[in-house]
Amino acid sequence: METTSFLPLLILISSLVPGIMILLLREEQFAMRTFLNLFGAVAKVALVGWVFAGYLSGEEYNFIFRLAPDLTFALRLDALGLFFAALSSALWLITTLYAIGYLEGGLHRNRFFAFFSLCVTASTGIALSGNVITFFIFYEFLTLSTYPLVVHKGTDEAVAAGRTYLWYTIGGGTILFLGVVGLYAVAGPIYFGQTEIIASLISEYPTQLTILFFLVLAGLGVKAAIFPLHGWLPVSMVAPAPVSALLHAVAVVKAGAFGIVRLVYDVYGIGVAEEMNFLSVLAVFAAFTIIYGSVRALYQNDFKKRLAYSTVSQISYIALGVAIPGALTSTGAIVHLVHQGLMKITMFFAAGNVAETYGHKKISELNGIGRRMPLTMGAFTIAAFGMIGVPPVAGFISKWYLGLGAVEAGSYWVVLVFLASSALNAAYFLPIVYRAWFCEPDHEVVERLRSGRLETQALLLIPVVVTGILSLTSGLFAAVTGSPLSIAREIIEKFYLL
Amino acid sequence: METYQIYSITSGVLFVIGMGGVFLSKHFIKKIIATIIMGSGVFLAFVSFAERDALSFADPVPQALVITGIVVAVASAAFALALARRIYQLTGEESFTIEK
Amino acid sequence: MSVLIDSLLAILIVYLALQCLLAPRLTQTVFLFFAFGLALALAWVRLGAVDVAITEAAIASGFLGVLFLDALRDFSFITSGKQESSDAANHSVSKKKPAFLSLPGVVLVLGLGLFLLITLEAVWKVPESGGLTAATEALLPESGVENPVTAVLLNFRAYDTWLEMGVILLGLLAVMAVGGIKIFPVHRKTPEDPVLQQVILFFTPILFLFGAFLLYFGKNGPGGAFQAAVLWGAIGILLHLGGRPVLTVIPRWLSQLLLIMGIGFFLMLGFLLLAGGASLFEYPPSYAGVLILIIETLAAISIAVTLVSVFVHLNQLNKEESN
Amino acid sequence: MIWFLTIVLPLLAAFFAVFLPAGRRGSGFILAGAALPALWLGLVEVSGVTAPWFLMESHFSLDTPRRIILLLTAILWATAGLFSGSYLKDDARRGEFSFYFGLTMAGNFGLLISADVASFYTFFALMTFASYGLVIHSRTPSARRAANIYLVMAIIGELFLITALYLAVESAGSMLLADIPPALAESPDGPFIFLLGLIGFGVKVGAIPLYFWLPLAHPAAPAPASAVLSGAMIKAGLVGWMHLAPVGLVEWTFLSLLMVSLGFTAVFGAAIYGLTQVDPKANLAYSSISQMGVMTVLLGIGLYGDIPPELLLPAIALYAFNHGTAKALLFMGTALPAKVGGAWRILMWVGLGLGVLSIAGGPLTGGLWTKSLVKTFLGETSLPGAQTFMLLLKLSAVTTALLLSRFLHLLYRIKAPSGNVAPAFFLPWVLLLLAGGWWTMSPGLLPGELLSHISGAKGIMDFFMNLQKNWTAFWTISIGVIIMAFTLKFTHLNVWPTKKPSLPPGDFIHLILFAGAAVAKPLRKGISLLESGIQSIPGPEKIFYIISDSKRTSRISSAAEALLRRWEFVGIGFFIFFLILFLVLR
Amino acid sequence: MTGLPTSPLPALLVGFPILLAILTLFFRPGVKALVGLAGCLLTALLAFIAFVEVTQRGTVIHTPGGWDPPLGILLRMDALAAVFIGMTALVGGFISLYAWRYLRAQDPATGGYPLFWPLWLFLWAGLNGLFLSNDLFNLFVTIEVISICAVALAVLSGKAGALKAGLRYLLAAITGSMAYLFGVALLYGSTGTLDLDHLGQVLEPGTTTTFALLVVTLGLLIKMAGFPFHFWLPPAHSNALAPVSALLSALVVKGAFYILLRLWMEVFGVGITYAAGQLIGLAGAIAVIWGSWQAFMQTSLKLLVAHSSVAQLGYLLMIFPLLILPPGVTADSADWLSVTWTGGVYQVISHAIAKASFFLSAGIVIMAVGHDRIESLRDLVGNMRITSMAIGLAGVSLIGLPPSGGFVGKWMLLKGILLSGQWWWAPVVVAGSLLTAGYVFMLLRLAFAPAREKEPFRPVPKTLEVVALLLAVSSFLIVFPADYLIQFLENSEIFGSGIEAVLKGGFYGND
Repeated sequence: METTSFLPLLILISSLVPGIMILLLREEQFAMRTFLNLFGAVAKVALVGWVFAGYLSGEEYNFIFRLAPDLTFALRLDALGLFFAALSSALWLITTLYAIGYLEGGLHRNRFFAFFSLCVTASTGIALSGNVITFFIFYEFLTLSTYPLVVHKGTDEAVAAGRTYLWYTIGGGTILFLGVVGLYAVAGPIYFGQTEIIASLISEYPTQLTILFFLVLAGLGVKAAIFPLHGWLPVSMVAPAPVSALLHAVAVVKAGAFGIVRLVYDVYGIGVAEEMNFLSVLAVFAAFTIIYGSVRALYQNDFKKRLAYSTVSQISYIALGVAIPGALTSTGAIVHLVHQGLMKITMFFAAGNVAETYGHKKISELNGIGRRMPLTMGAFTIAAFGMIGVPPVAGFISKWYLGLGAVEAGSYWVVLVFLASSALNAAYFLPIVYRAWFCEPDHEVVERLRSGRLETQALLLIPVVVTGILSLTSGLFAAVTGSPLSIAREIIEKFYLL
Repeated sequence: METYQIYSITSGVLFVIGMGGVFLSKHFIKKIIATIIMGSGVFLAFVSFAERDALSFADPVPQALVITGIVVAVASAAFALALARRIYQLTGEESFTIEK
Repeated sequence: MSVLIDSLLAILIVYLALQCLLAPRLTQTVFLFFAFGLALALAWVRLGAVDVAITEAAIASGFLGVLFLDALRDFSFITSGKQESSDAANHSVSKKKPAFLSLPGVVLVLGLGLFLLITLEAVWKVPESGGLTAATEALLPESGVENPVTAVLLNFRAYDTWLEMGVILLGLLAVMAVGGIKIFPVHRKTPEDPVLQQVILFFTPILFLFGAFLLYFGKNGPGGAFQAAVLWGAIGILLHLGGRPVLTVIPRWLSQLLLIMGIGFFLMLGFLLLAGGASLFEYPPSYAGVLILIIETLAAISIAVTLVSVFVHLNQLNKEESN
Repeated sequence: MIWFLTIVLPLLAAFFAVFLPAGRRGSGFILAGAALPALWLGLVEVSGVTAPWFLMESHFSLDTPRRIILLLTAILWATAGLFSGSYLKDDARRGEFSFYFGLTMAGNFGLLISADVASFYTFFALMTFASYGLVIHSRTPSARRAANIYLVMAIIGELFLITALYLAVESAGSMLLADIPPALAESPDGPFIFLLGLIGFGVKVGAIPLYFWLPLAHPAAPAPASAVLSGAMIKAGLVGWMHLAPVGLVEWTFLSLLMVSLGFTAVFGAAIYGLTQVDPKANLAYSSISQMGVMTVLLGIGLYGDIPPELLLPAIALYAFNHGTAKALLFMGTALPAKVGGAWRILMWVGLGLGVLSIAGGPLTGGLWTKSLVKTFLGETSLPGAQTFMLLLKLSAVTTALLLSRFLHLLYRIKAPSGNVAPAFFLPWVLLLLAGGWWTMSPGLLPGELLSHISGAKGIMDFFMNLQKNWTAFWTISIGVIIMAFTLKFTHLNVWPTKKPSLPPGDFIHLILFAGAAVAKPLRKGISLLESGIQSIPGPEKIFYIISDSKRTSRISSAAEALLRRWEFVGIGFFIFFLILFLVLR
Repeated sequence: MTGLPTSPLPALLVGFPILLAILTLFFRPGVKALVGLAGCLLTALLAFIAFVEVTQRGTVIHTPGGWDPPLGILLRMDALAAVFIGMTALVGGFISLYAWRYLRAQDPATGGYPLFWPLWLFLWAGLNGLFLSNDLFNLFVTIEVISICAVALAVLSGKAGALKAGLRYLLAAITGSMAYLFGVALLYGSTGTLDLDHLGQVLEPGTTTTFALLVVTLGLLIKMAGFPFHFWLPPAHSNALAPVSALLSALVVKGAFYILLRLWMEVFGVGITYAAGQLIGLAGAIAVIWGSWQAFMQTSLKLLVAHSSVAQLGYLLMIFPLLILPPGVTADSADWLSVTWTGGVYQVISHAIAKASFFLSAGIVIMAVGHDRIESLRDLVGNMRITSMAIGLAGVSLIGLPPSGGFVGKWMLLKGILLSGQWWWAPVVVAGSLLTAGYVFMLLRLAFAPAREKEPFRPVPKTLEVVALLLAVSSFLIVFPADYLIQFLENSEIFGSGIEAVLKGGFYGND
């Protein structure tokens, strides 16, 4: 806590400032906007990389600013936060590229990219927050910065979706606010990792701390889309594809999931949470959400909506992983943060590509699309298999750890949940794959794919291919040092159990 | 009963009458007059307390306060009257109607 | 005996106040208001507050009464058919069904009753002594005047008084804000009324002299700037009504200067004192008497002009309407 | 390096083949070439490697039984690859076929050389899902249906499998496959875990009662694909079983008896049902089920504890080898009669006959040798009812012969082309014929202990040339063949369908599907009703919208506000407020 | 109070704006605006100088006339007063800038409501006087100055609606003042003093004191539009000109709150009980819910903002129950007191800034589209980027989302609530926040929605937009000095005699 470093702040600024600057640009300043965007994105990745390297070699980066008595703005880097920051910044870079391609010629691009940058600022802010209050600040900031993105299209549908989105997130934020203030009232300022504070107070204030846990959990559960707080997620898929990708893969839902991880591991501590049976409640909700989301996904014909319900289901894996005590499940949960992000972003990119290139938004329209967009759908297929948990895609690794951990913890019912979910995942993803590759197109479509031409714009294609490959390789080479899994394992070993 | 008490009691009554008038009267002018009656009650209270332990003269502070107060009240009342007249002039209304 | 007189006076005051509010006609209300003011002035005298009595009679009852009277020309004297038709009996001055007979009215009256009881208890329990008489008496010699009320007004609590002069000016500004944005309305000729002319001729010097008397002797006995100002203001009003709108014939800057003279001088004096290292309005003891007299004089003029202006503006509202 | 090449080459071949322009030859060579490292590994013993960077740290190594199966697999993939090169030369989707072919190959090789759970499961899954592309290749409705049924069954299998693996790894505390059988033997949950695995892999093996997909899927694929499906991939399940089974360590009577009896049920049931088929490939598919039944029996014996794994497992592998090569030969052979004419037909019929004999355990074939392995172990086991089983085994030769002679008959009915023609894919077929089941007796494959255990000091040739054994084999097979010939000859006894199978392939699946359809319709309706119900249940936000957006609400609240704005009510508020506060403060 | 350093600044803070107000009367309308604006900026400058003075020297006093209390009047500029004066200067400065441009654009014929400037300067002087005053009667005079100025400003547009609202406002204000003055009369009658410090020391419990306390409190509640006395506020604030609405909502109502806070904390120790605090809190809670709900149901922009003020004032009332100790609790163990009251003050500031920005933005929108139906916000984002940003930021601050000033205020309030164990206020805060979010985002939703019929947005002076945005941004920037401000308040000797005495629990025996 002694040393102050502006590096964490710089990481935030690297997207905050471009965001604000873009807001002030004129719409037609394409080059400047693109430059700012990419500059920010690249700078952020570089900074996160730099800090990560520094962290690994034992450096500490703290930035602390007092806003009010015991309302301290603190940025502090630990492995878990860096992990999430790395995910956010890397995927942001990719998504920025994608968005530039996706929105070419669209309206209000300044606004879009500005809030896009702000959104990722919030997301990295969440990752780097050193205490509960800072987390909360960025958590709410995230809500605000994503709202303009959700309603970006400005259609009535988008605006209505934005309304629902806000009701949920602001509601959740308010509940979280109450919980956070309560925590501060009971336990004073809590920095992440200071689990001893709660541990020492739990016998004195069991009721209060229980209520507060669930308040905070409910607040986080909204963004993590845990049933019954998931209502916003399927609705908000009306947003443009890069936004959905960001929302579902990196920013919003992950913020919730990440928050749950922090809450259990870094605030209450796994010991207290287990002892007080908080975790079993969380586990039940998460498990139900997993099944519920999958079942709902089965019945969606809208491509993105199916993906959205899939997210509802997938994010709860993280929660469930957290809720089952044990090193393996924890590892699985944390690594799923990244894996799910990679896979889901691939899927949304793919859906966006299809919609953007051929205008297909319904699953029933996807017959034979694989022939026309092999790379896009190839990436999608990889991601879909990953979601089902088929090796060697990333999703398998997470599910493996989660399932094995559940067995280890003796929670056999959880294994059943995972199995049922896998089956359901297969039931709703494989038909898409089947249609794409094995069905003939219903009607003659103008063949856009000519020799020497890409299946769609390069800026749309490259990101999906990259994320597709990443989701494959992060599973395939999971044991390599520096892979998400290895980092997750290190986090778990270093900070929670050893 | 001391003199001042008679008047301080009166002051209370006036205050309450004025307040009732503000709430119950309809016409603007009556409401304005009601505030003045209310004010008179207040001023009477001040002055009655001033009188109670007069030495060579009654307590001058409340008197001074009351003079100030009266002027302030009159300024307000004049303003209110101007408003009332202007409203009547513009709309023909002379009491508060329930707004939509 | 005195208790009896005081009690009767008190009952009269209460009766007048009630009647004033309950009277079915506005005219009655306004005249009862005059009466109420006079009765109250008597009560001030009974309480030994002659300054207050003069102020009450002059401003609260006199000046305000005139304003109300003037206003009556706007509003229908009695409840006319016009209002009843336009707005149902609910919110007009209705003879048949007073407001307090409605359900909320009844509840309100009950509440008022309880409130009255508590108020009376509170007032009754005020201790029998207290106040700042002694403190004032002790410091009176330092104030530069002999009338303790004037001392309090213009020395001990000069700050209040200064602000209060601001309030009067504000009153004018506010009235102007209502009427529109014209600083001084354009004068319109009114038919000359010979009787009025005579009255004016007769009263102007008397009022002026009496005002000056009050002003000057306010230092030592009852009276002072406000009282004098009202009298002087009455001259202005009379002249105005008589078709001699003094304020519109003098140059604009002059009238403005007259308006702000009192508060302006007061303030400049205060600032000078501040600049000299003293507090605001901390007169040098030896000059206190003179300064207070100057302030009072200027204030009286300003207030008089202000009051006339207020009247003129209100009066003008009426004129505009008639067009 | 060779280990990685084994996997990587097929993958590369798969991707490369996609981009090969249509109509070009060479994809066959590419695919066959991709199998060469595997062939090498099968033939030459190479010490295992560890790949710490792969998955969750992978290990690759081979033990004897798996090496035997790898060899079989490599041979089959190589020949099938070559075969497909010319067989599908003019197929519009040849590129796709090669792609899935290569992927499946990689999976198949990979799972065999994997020594740890994660990579095993990975390649198993790769093979499972990639072979979907082979099954659906023709895109006919029946192929689609077969493929989809296959996929559903495969996924069900995978679910059981992953559960079994979770539990097994947890009880073993290690990701190494080799650690699992001992751990299962120790663990009280061992039988349960094994049962899960039995079901999981059983789908692939085509064990009763999980075989429905097999008679649909194997015939649906093009001939070379059917060959590898039935010859090689089906053995992957068997390998899975072998990885889990604590052979020689436990005495699980129930599981042992279960496996043996299920095995024999398959042996006879499948053989008999197969007789009703008119598609030679369906016929063969049932034969595969039947033969896998024998291997199930063998493994089942192993769970009773008195046979050491070093003997039993290679024996199973050898049986698999023989069956695999022969079955692949026959499957690919189904493509021949319509294309091979003239003198080449003689070679064809000889080859087919040899294949049939080999499967049935005919004299002088590898089948004779491998079947006697089964007999030996059945004779040695103390499993209750072993004698009956021995009898049944002998009887099975009859049914097998019956079934396969029916197969030959079906082929015989195919009209031959005129002239002395042989297609280009005849050559790989002949190669496969040469690489047939005899190899099961080669010292290169046979582990020494097994050899000495069975044939004692006399050696393999002595055993192989044993007249009595050959005779026994001969007459049992003859019974089957004679029955077939007899019934064919006499018209009024000939009940063999030729146009339409008297019972559909896939047998019970139709009942299941029928029942499923009956159940599914209301179920689906119910679920979609539920779904629409869920959809119509307003979320909390919707309820709020209903309230906040309604005209009535705004009317009420503006009326209430208007009331509060009335002076009377302000007054009442004042006095209420005052009185309560006053009472409180008194 | 002796021993504290004296300074001419308090006197200047009141005198200077009045001097300028008088001066402006002499100029032609156009010049008047310029002089007025200059005067406002100078006044703001003066206020900042004074603020700095207090941070340097601590509490400073001034005794006009050189007479000590109780006979004389004491002007005391402590940290609390300094903060309020600073807030007035900040918000007032911005609003002045805005008004200068806005009034000219609204009414070019007469040079833009020339009376605005003297009235506003008088109002400013009144506010400064109120914050500085330490004398019950002087407080009365200042609130009268404020009331008359406020109403006069509110009716400046001269429209019938504004006039009616103004009269309602004025009558309510007079009633409130008179109730207050009656209480003052009784207090003077009981104690013979008007000085707050002195009064706090000599006041004794009894019916008279209780009654005086009650009428004073209720009178001030009427003036600050606490529930159920908010009846005058929405019409008055919504009908006024935009800069005036901003002034009224941001500053004027805070005056009454300031007195209430001072009186309850410094003077009324003997009279109040825990239960009474709860009642005040209840009124605040109802105001929060009711005001927010009403705002949510409005279809006209300015009415919405005005109702939002009702709710926000409710939050301020909710600190009262927390500041009164339950029986048996001593001030030493009550660790929530300072967080609560400083949080309340901070909430005042952040609300002032945010609400001012909100009203100013609303004025811009209305100027651009010509009416104030909420529908007019459709496609605002497309047409007026800056203003929509201003509305968004100000709204966010009102909701209390981080990292706005409103967030810090709400944080401290909620923390006080939870620390004190009076958790039942927490749901109110939550519900209020949600409803606030409801109406703020209802606006933003429309701002993002596509335009229905093509109603052209008229061009609006950029200055206006920028000022509104600057204020909105300020409502976020004040987070940075928050810690400093709160420490400044906490460490100062505010509520010198009063809160010490009150908080030591000495006067709480009677409950």
